[in-house]
Amino acid sequence: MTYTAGIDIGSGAVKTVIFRDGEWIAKRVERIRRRDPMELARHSFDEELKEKGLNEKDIAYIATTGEGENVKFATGHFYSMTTHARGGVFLNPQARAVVDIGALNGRAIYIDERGKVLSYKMTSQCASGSGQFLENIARYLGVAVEDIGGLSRTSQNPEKVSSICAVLAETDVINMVSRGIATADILKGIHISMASRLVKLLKVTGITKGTVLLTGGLAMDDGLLHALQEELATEKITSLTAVNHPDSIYAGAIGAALWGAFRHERLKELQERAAA
Amino acid sequence: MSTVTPIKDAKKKEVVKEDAMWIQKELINKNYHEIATAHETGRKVSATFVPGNLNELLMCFDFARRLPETDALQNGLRKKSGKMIMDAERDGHSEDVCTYVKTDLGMMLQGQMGPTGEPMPNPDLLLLSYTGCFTFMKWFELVRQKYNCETIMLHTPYQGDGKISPAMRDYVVKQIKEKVIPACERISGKKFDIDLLRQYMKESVKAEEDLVRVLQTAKHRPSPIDGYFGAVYYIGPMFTAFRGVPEATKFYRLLREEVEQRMREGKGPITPDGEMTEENYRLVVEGPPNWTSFRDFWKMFYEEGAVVVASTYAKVGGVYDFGFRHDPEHPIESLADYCLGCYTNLNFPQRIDMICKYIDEYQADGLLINSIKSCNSFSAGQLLILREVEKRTGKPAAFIETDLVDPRYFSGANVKNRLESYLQMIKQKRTAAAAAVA
Amino acid sequence: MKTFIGIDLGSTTTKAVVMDEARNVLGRGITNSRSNYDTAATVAKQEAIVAARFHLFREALSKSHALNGGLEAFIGQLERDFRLEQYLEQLADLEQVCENNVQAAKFGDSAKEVVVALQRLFSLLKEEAPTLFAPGAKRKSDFFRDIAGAGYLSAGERVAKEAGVRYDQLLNVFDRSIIEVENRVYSGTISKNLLAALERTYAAMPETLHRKEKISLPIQSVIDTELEETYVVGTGYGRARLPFSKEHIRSEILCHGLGAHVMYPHTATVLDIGGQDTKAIQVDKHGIVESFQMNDRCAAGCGRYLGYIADEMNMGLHELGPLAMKATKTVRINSTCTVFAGAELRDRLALGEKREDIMAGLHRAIVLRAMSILARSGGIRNEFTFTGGVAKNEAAVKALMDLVRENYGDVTLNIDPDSIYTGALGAATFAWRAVVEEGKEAEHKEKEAA
Amino acid sequence: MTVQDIVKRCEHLFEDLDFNVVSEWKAAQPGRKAIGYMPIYVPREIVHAAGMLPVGIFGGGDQLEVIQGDAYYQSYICRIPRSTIELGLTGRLDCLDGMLFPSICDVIRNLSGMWQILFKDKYVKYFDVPQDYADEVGGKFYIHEMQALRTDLGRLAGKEISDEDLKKSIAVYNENRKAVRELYAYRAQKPWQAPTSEVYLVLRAGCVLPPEEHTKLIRSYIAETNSVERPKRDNARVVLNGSFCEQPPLGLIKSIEMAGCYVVDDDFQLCQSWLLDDVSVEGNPLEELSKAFLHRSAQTASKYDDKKEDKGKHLLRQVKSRGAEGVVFAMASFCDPALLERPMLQDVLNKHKIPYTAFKFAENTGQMAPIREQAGTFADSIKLWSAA
Ligand SMILES: Nc1ncnc2c1ncn2[C@@H]1O[C@H](COP(=O)(O)OP(=O)(O)O)[C@@H](O)[C@H]1O
Ligand SMILES: Nc1ncnc2c1ncn2[C@@H]1O[C@H](COP(=O)(O)OP(=O)(O)O)[C@@H](O)[C@H]1O
Ligand code: SF4
Ligand code: SF4
Ligand code: SF4
Repeated sequence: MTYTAGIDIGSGAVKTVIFRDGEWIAKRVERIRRRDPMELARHSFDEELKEKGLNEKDIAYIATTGEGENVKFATGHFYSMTTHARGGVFLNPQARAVVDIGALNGRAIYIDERGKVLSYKMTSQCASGSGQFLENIARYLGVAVEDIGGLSRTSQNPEKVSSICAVLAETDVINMVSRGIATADILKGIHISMASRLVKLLKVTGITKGTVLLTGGLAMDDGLLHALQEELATEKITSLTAVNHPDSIYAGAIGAALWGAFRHERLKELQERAAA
Repeated sequence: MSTVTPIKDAKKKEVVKEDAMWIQKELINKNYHEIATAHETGRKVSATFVPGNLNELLMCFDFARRLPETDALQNGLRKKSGKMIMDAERDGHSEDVCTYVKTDLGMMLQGQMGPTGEPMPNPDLLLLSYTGCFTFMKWFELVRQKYNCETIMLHTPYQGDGKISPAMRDYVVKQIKEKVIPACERISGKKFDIDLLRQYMKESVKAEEDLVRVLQTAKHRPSPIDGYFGAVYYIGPMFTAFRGVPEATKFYRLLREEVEQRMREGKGPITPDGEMTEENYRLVVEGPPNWTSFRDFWKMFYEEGAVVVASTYAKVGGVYDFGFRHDPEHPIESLADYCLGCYTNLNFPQRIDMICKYIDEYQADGLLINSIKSCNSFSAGQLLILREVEKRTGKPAAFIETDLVDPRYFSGANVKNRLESYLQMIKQKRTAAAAAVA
Repeated sequence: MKTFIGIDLGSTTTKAVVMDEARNVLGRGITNSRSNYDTAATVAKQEAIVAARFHLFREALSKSHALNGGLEAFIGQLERDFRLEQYLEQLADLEQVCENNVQAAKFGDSAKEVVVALQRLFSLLKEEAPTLFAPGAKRKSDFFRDIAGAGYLSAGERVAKEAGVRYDQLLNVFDRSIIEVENRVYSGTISKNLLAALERTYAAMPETLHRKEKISLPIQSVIDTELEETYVVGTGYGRARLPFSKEHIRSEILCHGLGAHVMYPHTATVLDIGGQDTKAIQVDKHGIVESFQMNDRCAAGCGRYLGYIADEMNMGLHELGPLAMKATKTVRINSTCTVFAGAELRDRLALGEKREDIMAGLHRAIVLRAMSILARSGGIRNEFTFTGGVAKNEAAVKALMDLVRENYGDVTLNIDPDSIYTGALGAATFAWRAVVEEGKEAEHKEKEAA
Repeated sequence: MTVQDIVKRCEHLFEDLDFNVVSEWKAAQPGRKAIGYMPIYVPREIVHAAGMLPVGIFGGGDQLEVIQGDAYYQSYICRIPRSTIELGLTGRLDCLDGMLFPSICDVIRNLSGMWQILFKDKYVKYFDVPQDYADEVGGKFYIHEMQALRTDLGRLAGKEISDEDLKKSIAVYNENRKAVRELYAYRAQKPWQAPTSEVYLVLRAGCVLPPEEHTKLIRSYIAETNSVERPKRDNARVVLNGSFCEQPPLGLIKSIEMAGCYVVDDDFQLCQSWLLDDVSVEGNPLEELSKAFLHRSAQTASKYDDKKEDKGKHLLRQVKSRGAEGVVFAMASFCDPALLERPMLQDVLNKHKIPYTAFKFAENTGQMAPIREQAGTFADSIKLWSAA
């Protein structure tokens, strides 16, 4: 039996998963919110091992991804787009693109059926469409993260956020509230501007048809999913279908664990060859 | 306190325009129609840029003349550019680069529907007359990459030392003679006739004379025109496909008469909301305007009684007020001089001199710089202009930032805040100066 | 009595200054700007008026010699007690709102436990409240949202565990409720709270009890004095939304210039670093603005940056400066993008840099941006006045002093502990001028007449 | 000197924002002069022939605190002009007797005028190059430009520059270009022996060293690094494109390598490899320089491509001849020429099925995580899947 683990340290949450011979046996997610992510990763992973009655020694390959390049107890590190791609096809074999919305950056990754990254596009620098921005605004508006999606979907007249800078966009939002714009409309407006950014990223990758799987923390925000679907419709891109998956948030960690298994086999081969 | 009173006999309810302006609008619409139907009528289509355009020369070959910058601007005014820019960005163009280019490419992606709603044919000739901006070069390379149009480069060297050397002129003349004209002949199938060129240029000169008169009426107090927001309408025909066209010459004559009449009557400029009746501030503006919120932008000025008496933008297609005229006697050479002398081909000391001169001659209260995110040609170094002008004229200067056609970069509140602060500052200083005298 | 009020509606905080006819500052008030500008302006004004009353108490009591040397201690205690009363009032309100919101949160079966946890949590908060306002106590912030929030979060984790509910659920309820409480104006209860505070103070300082009569009398008379809002001038980021007409509004540049001039008449250059803008202003010897520059459309390097950093570090804004002061070296930080501040910080921590050294670098980075804007406006001339919220931050001040010395040599640097009120002070001065120098009447009076 | 010593020395030269080595060179002999030039290309031969030291100015990098420079530039303009102004205003360029601003883009063009205003007592020239490649048209203009420079510098030196001087200098630079070509060839062959972070520094030393000395330095670097085996890693081979003007911080180059890429060709410091082969020392020197420029020089975004088919040829050649597996576009934020060029180059690469990735940087970029992530993913995808 071979166990591998994937640890995805994001800027919003730490995700850990354990696989046994390609089978997914454990998952855990912890929002960071003002805690040290490295300590949290250690703690969360320990808890998970305990739950499964495992020892760290039992894990053949501990793979990190995300901001986990410096995790001391890891066997190896994979870059997030590599892992999200792999995790994406694991969760949904139909997926031909993975859209990962992190706390700071968004990425659109165009993949083939084996999870090979064909091309990708990432947002850079200025980001009013980032997950963190949405979270900040939600907190400001007094909306719990879990409720954002539902509220957004009730919106009738979404109000768009125009500022490119997240800081100034915050002020935009304050102005909206003072103009009496409903919370739902503001949230939807943010969703729309995020969706339009994501569609832009998707287009730049060159994908033309297939399923687009949302991964990462905001994948569960069905308001965003909805906005993305709408945006695809208004852009008349009917050949792309946007979906999410209940376990979307684990995509990076899953990919890491799977790649870890792959590397583990490779390393074993190499060792055997060297010994022979 | 309102400084604007609506004009009774306005042709249209919501917008007020000078009479000549309606002619101008017709001209432009007609041109778009000509371009749209060029291929049906057996004409070839050229595309070229505003600064340093060889309009008279292109007329000699009967090209229907497209100016991609004007298309972008028109799309901006009609609030269509935002979507085009997004489309171009989705097609892989960077967020950082000139939005005129992206508007143009976005328009192509959307099926080449022109600003007036008529489809635009692909150009048969991209005349890359390259004056004062490197982006132009990339722009046509990009268009060529997509549409395979024939491209002719006319490289205009920069006035790095603040003067036009004979070598520079020779270089441009040679390119026109040996490259541009033969290519035009080949593409259009028409032989070049230098006398025709002379004849068009004679028209140009008349119109140029009148335009200069119009712009200079702003020296009068109160100024009968706005030398920035109003001027963009005045310069339209001259800087685009109409210089050398008799209708345009008529337009300028009419405009001049109208404006001079207003000056004699002591009237202020006409704004979209009517005539401005109180001139509180006289400003010189450097940098192109914003098109997507053109009206709102202008309104911030006239609501406060601020008139722009002179602007550098009104010189992008030729610095006529400092004496340059096309010369029918030496047509090719004067085309070369024209290319070499456009505002953005001037070096920094020249640009600063020009602004200082405007502040002085037009008795302005100060300089306002509208810095355009897109346009490095204008923007890079404007803060030095600001400082030098302040130092040399002793007049206050202010800085605002917008974009030409990218609505994401126009923040009304931000611009208003700065403009208001600036005008209040001028006022406060003036009161203090008056108090000191008293 | 006649008062002149200036309100500076900033992007982060709203400040008010109340001035009397002799141009003495009677009181200053501050609150965080929020979605409802009217509320923010009202609260700031109310706080300033409360402060004005304290000012008048002090004056009246010192005239009456009722406390003979014990005046400062007494007023200090009274002020803390008053804050405590206010805090308790808001806390009770928050508790109520939280409980109501549990219903809306759809917690299903666990709703009951959450309510129990909340009750436990709030009783803890109430218990610790007096220590927050004890003499010498350091608070993370002056704003209810921050103080209550910090307590809630820190006790919340423990309480959640004990009560067997998810920490997330408690967070959820807080996020839902705080905004409602924050947007409430408690105007009717000021006198009540004052009197209650007075009782607390007597209890805390029994030695004053025997003069209760002598002390209470002047206080009561101050409470009874009406503070007439003779003229109000608004300024600041949100001024366009202030409930005033154009006549009553001045650009923040003019107000900051004038405010700095009023505080330090020899001021030539003013730097103001606020929440999302940085202004460099040159004024002449009459306080008239000669030129100004602001940061461009990018909010990098403004005060909000420190806010993001504080969030990231789980610290209060007050604590950032002192931490940075412990640095032994300055880590070079190049990006001052506010949004990515947290990422930058994590990057550096991961590289093994020390927190305090990074903090020193972050402060220097902010000030570097400001130095550029100053350079744009024409440089630093003597005297140089630093205003705005960031002037409260000692590390920013230190970085500024270093950079000024490196680039401009010896320049007098003025920083007032109340520098955050500079814009409001300028506005109040404009209000005073409007009436006393220009003979204008208050707008609302005109309206009533009309 | 060991390879570490050589790299240390280059690093030292690179980090010396006060250009001490230039001052030292000038002090060694009275009357010596130094002329700065901005990126891409100027005919350094003319400066050298005047007995002067050509000094490449590539901005301030990530170690310079920019205060004054920011006062002159809006946030949406690239960094190199502001850090260059900062260098100038803080007196760090006082060792230069003049500055040449080649025709790169509007920003540098405008900077030339700003320099005239800010540094009134220095020689300043905007050095135009032709975008017309006919010998009789563009060539003639270009020779004029060079002649003007030659006259100016002759005047500055107090002695006319003879054809013989020029020919000697051409020979010196031919040798230098040859050494640079050797270095590139060596790196392409054994990228693990010559990491780009080192190659970059060795080349960068050529900005401040006399060409004769630089040529020696390059050759000794090749010899030394070849003598010590270094571990070979399983990295993807890439060509880096787009950093021809503003330079990425060294940390970024290292990050790309750390994330699994070997850079086997690039367009850093193009000036040194701009002319693709030797310039003839026979005939009229200016004419020869002109011919080399017009017909045998590298392509870059600042230069017009006469025909559509020409676009990307140079890049393709780099990829093919160096055996690269992909292209990394690393371009300065807000760099109009590079960013406008990129879609056209990508188009060409698509046609040839060459994978690429792209990101932007600033010379003072501090956050490497996104860079590593992108370069890493790119390398991962080449490595993990190249067999498949
Ligand atoms: N150093 C920087 N400072 C401010 N903004 C930046 C910087 N670098 C990049 N940006 C911004 O990042 C944004 C998104 O870029 P992105 O879409 O990822 O790249 P590209 O423009 O190459 O397609 C743009 O708005 C750009 O202006
Ligand atoms: N006590 C404090 N200690 C340190 N920094 C503070 C303090 N109070 C406010 N600040 C800083 O001041 C900023 C707000 O400044 P302020 O002048 O109120 O801005 P605005 O006028 O835009 O509302 C905050 O973002 C914060 O960084
Ligand atoms: S502060 Fe705002 S505008 Fe500036 S870099 Fe950051 S996100 Fe962009
Ligand atoms: S950069 Fe400026 S001059 Fe050049 S095309 Fe764009 S807007 Fe026109
Ligand atoms: S980096 Fe690009 S835009 Fe900036 S100066 Fe260089 S070529 Fe011009």
